[in-house]
Amino acid sequence: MRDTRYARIMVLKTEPFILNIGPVHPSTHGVFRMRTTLDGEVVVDVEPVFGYLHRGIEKLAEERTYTGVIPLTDRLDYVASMSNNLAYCLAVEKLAGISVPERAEYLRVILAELQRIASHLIAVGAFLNDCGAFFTPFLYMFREREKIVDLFEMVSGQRLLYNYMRIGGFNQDVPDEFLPALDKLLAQMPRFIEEYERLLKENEILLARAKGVGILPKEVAINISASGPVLRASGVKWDIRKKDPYSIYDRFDFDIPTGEVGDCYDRYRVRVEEMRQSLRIINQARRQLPAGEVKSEVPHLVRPPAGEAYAHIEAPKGELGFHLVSDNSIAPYRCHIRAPSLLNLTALRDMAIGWKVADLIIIFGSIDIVMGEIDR
Amino acid sequence: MILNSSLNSIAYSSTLPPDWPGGFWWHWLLFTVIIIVFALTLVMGFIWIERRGMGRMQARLGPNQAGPFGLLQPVADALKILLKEDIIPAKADRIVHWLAPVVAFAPALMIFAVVPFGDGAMLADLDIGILYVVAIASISAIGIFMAGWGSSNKYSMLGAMRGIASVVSYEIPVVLAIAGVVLVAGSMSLNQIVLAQDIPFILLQPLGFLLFFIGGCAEINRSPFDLMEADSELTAGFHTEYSGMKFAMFYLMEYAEAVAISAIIATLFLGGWRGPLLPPWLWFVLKVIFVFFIMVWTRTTLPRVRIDQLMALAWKFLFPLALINLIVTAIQILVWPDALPWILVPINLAIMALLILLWSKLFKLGWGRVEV
Amino acid sequence: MTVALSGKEIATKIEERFPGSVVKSSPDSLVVKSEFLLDVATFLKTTPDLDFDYLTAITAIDYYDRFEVVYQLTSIKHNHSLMVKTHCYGRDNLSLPSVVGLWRGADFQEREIYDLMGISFDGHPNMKRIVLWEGFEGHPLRKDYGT
Amino acid sequence: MKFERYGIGIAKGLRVTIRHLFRHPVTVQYPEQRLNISRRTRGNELIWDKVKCTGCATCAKSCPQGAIQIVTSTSMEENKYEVEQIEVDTGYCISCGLCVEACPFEALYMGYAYERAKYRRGEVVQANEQLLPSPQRQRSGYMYPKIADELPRQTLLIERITEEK
Repeated sequence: MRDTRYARIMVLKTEPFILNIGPVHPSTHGVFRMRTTLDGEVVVDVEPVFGYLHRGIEKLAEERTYTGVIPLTDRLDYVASMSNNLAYCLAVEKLAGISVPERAEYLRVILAELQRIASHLIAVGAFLNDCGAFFTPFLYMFREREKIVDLFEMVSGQRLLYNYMRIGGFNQDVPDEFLPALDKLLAQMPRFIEEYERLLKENEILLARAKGVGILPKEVAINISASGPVLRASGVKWDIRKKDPYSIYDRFDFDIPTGEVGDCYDRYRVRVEEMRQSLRIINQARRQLPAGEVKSEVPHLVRPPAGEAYAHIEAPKGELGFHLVSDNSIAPYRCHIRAPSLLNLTALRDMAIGWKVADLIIIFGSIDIVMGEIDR
Repeated sequence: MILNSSLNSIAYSSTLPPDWPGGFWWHWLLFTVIIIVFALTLVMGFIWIERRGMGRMQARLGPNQAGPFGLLQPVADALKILLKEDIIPAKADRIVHWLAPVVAFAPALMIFAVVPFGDGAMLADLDIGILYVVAIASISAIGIFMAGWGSSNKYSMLGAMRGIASVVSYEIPVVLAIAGVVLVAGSMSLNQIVLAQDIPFILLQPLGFLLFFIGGCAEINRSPFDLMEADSELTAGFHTEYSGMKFAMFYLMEYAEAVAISAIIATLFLGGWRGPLLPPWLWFVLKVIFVFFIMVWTRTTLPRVRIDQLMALAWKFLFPLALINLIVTAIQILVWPDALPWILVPINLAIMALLILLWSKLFKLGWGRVEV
Repeated sequence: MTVALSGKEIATKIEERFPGSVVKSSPDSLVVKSEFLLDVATFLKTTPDLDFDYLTAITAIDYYDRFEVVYQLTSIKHNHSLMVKTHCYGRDNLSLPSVVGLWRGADFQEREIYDLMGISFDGHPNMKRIVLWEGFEGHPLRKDYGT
Repeated sequence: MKFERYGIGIAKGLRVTIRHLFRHPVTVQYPEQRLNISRRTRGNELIWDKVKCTGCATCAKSCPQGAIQIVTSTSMEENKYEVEQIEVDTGYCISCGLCVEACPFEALYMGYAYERAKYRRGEVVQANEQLLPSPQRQRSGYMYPKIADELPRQTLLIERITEEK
C-alpha cells in the first residue's frame, strides 16, 4: 500500500499544455498565432493560425483596372513594396507583351535591390531582436533602412507604400538629386554593414542560440517549396535572378550566397551576404544607367489579350509570383499571388518541434514573414 | 550636502555608547528614512540612466521631455502608472496575486539595512551581514513565483518557473564567490569587509568578481539572463497580468534589486565607500552607478541565453570555477597569510585566465534539441 | 534561364504511360483529367529526366462552367518548369486528389483554395479553412460570390 | 554555449555599442524639429484647380477606391460644361496618386502636407471650395516637376548624419 502511494508521488509526470503565442505578441511580426503544445519548455507541436489580416486582395484585384491593382500590391509585403510592384508589373507586361525602356529597367533593378537591402535589414534586425538583443540591432538596422526609405520617398513621394512602378516603366523619372544621394548611400553602406557584423556576428551567445537551431534539411526545404533566403540557407543554390533572369539581371555579376546546414544562423548570414551582393548589383547598375525615357507607350487602360501569364521575381522573402488571367477586359480576370512568406511558413513546424519556446521564437523570426503577404 | 553632514553625524552617533538614551531608535529612524530615500532616488536615477544610456547607445535620444534632460521621466511614469486601473484577471488567485508585489519588493529594500554608506554608517552592522544579504535576496523569488502562479496565465507561469530555476541555481556560485571574499576579509560584516579592502578585492579576487557579477545579473534577471520576463518570448513573463500600482512595484523591485546588487558588488569588490578626496557616500554612489552602467551596457549589446544554457552556465561553468576559486583562496590564506597583496594580484589574475581558458575548452553548455 | 517545357511533348510522354489522361495540351501548358492527377504528378516528380521536385504554386481559377486548378512545377535540378492544369466541373462538393504527399508545399495552398474557391482536396491531412474563420459561408474567390 | 572564442565576439559587440554612446543620435524631436518631406510627397489631401478642371471625371474613374465623386452639368444657354460638385472622401483615399497621374488637364494635385487628422468624421469628406489651394494647402510636386523645383529640398538622413562626434 505504502509503496504504491509513494511511487505515485515520486514519479514526476508532466502534462503537455497548449499555449497560444499570438495573435498579439511582441515577436509574431504581425497578427499571427502559433498554437503550440508545450511539454514544460519543449515545443511538442506547432500549428500556425493566420488570417487575421485577410483583406481579400486577390478578389479586390478582379474589380480594378490593371493599373489600379498596383496600390494593392504595395500592401502585400509592406516592408518590400517595390519588389511587389515589380513582380506585378512584370506579370502584366508579360501578359500584354509590353516592353520597358532601358533606363526604366536599370532603375527597376536599382530600386528592387535597394528594397531587398531594406527588407533584409528589417529581417535581420527583427531576428536579432527575437534572440533577445534588446532593440539595439533593430534600431541600428532601422537607421540604415531609413536612409533607403528616404530615397524611396524622394522618388515616389511615400515612405512605405510606394506605388511607383507602372506597367511599362515608371510614372515619372527619378529627380535630379536621386543619383547623388544614391552614390552617397552606396559609399556609406558597406561600412555600416561591417559595423553590424561586428556587433553580433561572432557573439558567443548568439552562436549558442542560433547555430544548429531549427535546421531545415535541403530535401525538406525543396519539398515544402521554401524559397529565398530560407531555401538558400539550406544549401540550395536557387536564385531566380540567376536561374531565370527577369528584367535585366543577366547583365550583372553577383554571387548567390548559400548556407551550409540550414540553421537559424545560416539564414541570418545569408541575408547579410545578400545585402552585400545587392550593393554590388546596384553599383553596377548605377554605372551603366543610361539616359532616356522611363515609360514606354502604354494606353491609359491596359487591355491585355485573353490568356494567362505567370511571372515571378526573387523578392526579398523569396519567390514572389503573380499568376494573371486576362479575359481581354480592363481588369484582371484572376490574380493569384504566390506569396513567399506563406510557403516558407510551412517549414515552421518541421524546424521548431523538439526545441524550446525561446528557439521557436527565433526560428520563426529567421523565416522572416510579413503577415500582409500571408493573409493577403 | 545635507545628506553628507547627516551621514557624518550618524557615523558619529553610531559610535556613541549603546546605552545612550533613545540612541537605538533615533538610529533606526534615521537610517530607515535614509535607506528608503537612497534606494528610491537611486532607483529613479537608474531608470533614467538605463533609458538615456540605452537610448544613446541605440543611436536615439531617450526620454528628454519631462524635466531637464528628462530627469523627471521616472516621476512622470510613476504618476501615470498610479492613475491606471488595477486589473485582476477573473481566474486569478486574488490573495496571492495581491500579495506577490509586496513580497517581491520588500526584500529588495531590506538588503540595504547592512550596506555601509560610510564608515559604520549603516542601519545594522550585523556580524553575519553577508549571510543576511544572501538570505534576503532570495525571498524576491518567492514573490515572483507567487505572481506567476497567482495570475493564472501560462506566460506568467513559464516566466516564474524560469525565475525560480535561475535563482536556485545561481545562488550557489554567488554564495561561493562571496565565500572567497569573506575568507580574504576575515569577516562577514560588510563594514569590516570594506575596512579590509586596502586594495579593492576585485584585484585580489578577480575570478570571484566575475562569477559574482554574472551570477548576480542572473539572479536579478538582468539581460542577458532576463529569461523570466523575456520580452520577445513571454511578452512580459511573470508580470504579464499586472497593471497599475502592482506593476509599478514589480518595476521598482527590478531596479531596487539592481541597485542592491550593484551596491553589494561595490561593497564587496570595489572598496565600498572607500576612496580619496570625495566624501565616502559619494564614492559609494559613484561605484554603484558604475557597476550599474556595465549592466546597462551588456543589456544593450547581448542577446538572451536560453533556459537550458542558463542552467548549464550555472552548473557547469560558474559552480566548478567558484569551488576552485574558493579552494585557491583558502590555500593562499593558509600558506601565505602575510603575503603582500600586490604579489597575489598577478597570481590570481593568471589563475583566472587559466581557469577560464580551460573551462572554455572543456565544457559545452546546453544540449539543444529534445526528441519528442 | 528556366526552360518552360512544352506541354505537348510532356503530354505525349504522359499519354504513353497513362493513356487517356491528357485532355488538352498547348505549348505552355497541359490539362490532365482530375482522376489521373495524382498519377501524373507522381510520374512528373519521379521520372529522372523530368524530376519536378519543386512545386512553385497552385492556383485555382473559376470559369463559371468549370474550375481550373493550375500547378506550377519546377525542377531545381534541371532548371525547367511546367504548367499542369486540371479541371473540376460543377459548383458543389468539388474535390480533387491532394498532392501534399508529393510536395508538402501544397499544404497551405490547397487549404487556401479550399477556403476561397471551395475545392476540397482528398488526402489532405488538415483540410480546413485557412484565412477565413470556421463557419464562414461561401467561398469568396468564386466569381458568383456575393451576387 | 561554448566559449571557444573566450568572449572576443562579446567584446567586439560591446565596443560597437559603447562607441555609439558618443555619436550623434539619429532621431529628431518631432513636433519641435521638423524635417523637410519629399518634394513629391503624396499628402493626404487632394488639391483641385477649379479653372483647369473640365469635369471629365478621369480621376474618378482611375481612383481604385472610388473616393472621388464628380457631378457635372451642362448649362444650356452658354453651352458650357462645368463641375457642379467634386467630392473627395479622404477617409477612403489611400494616397496612391493615380488620379493625379490620370488627370489630362493638370487640374488635380496631391497635397504637400501631413498631420491631416480630423476631429470629426464629417470633415474627412471634402468638397468643392475645400479642395482649392490655400497657404495651408500647398501643392506637392508629385507628377509636376515644375512645382517640385520650387519646394524645399528634402532632408536626407545620409546628408544629415555623416559626422561622427
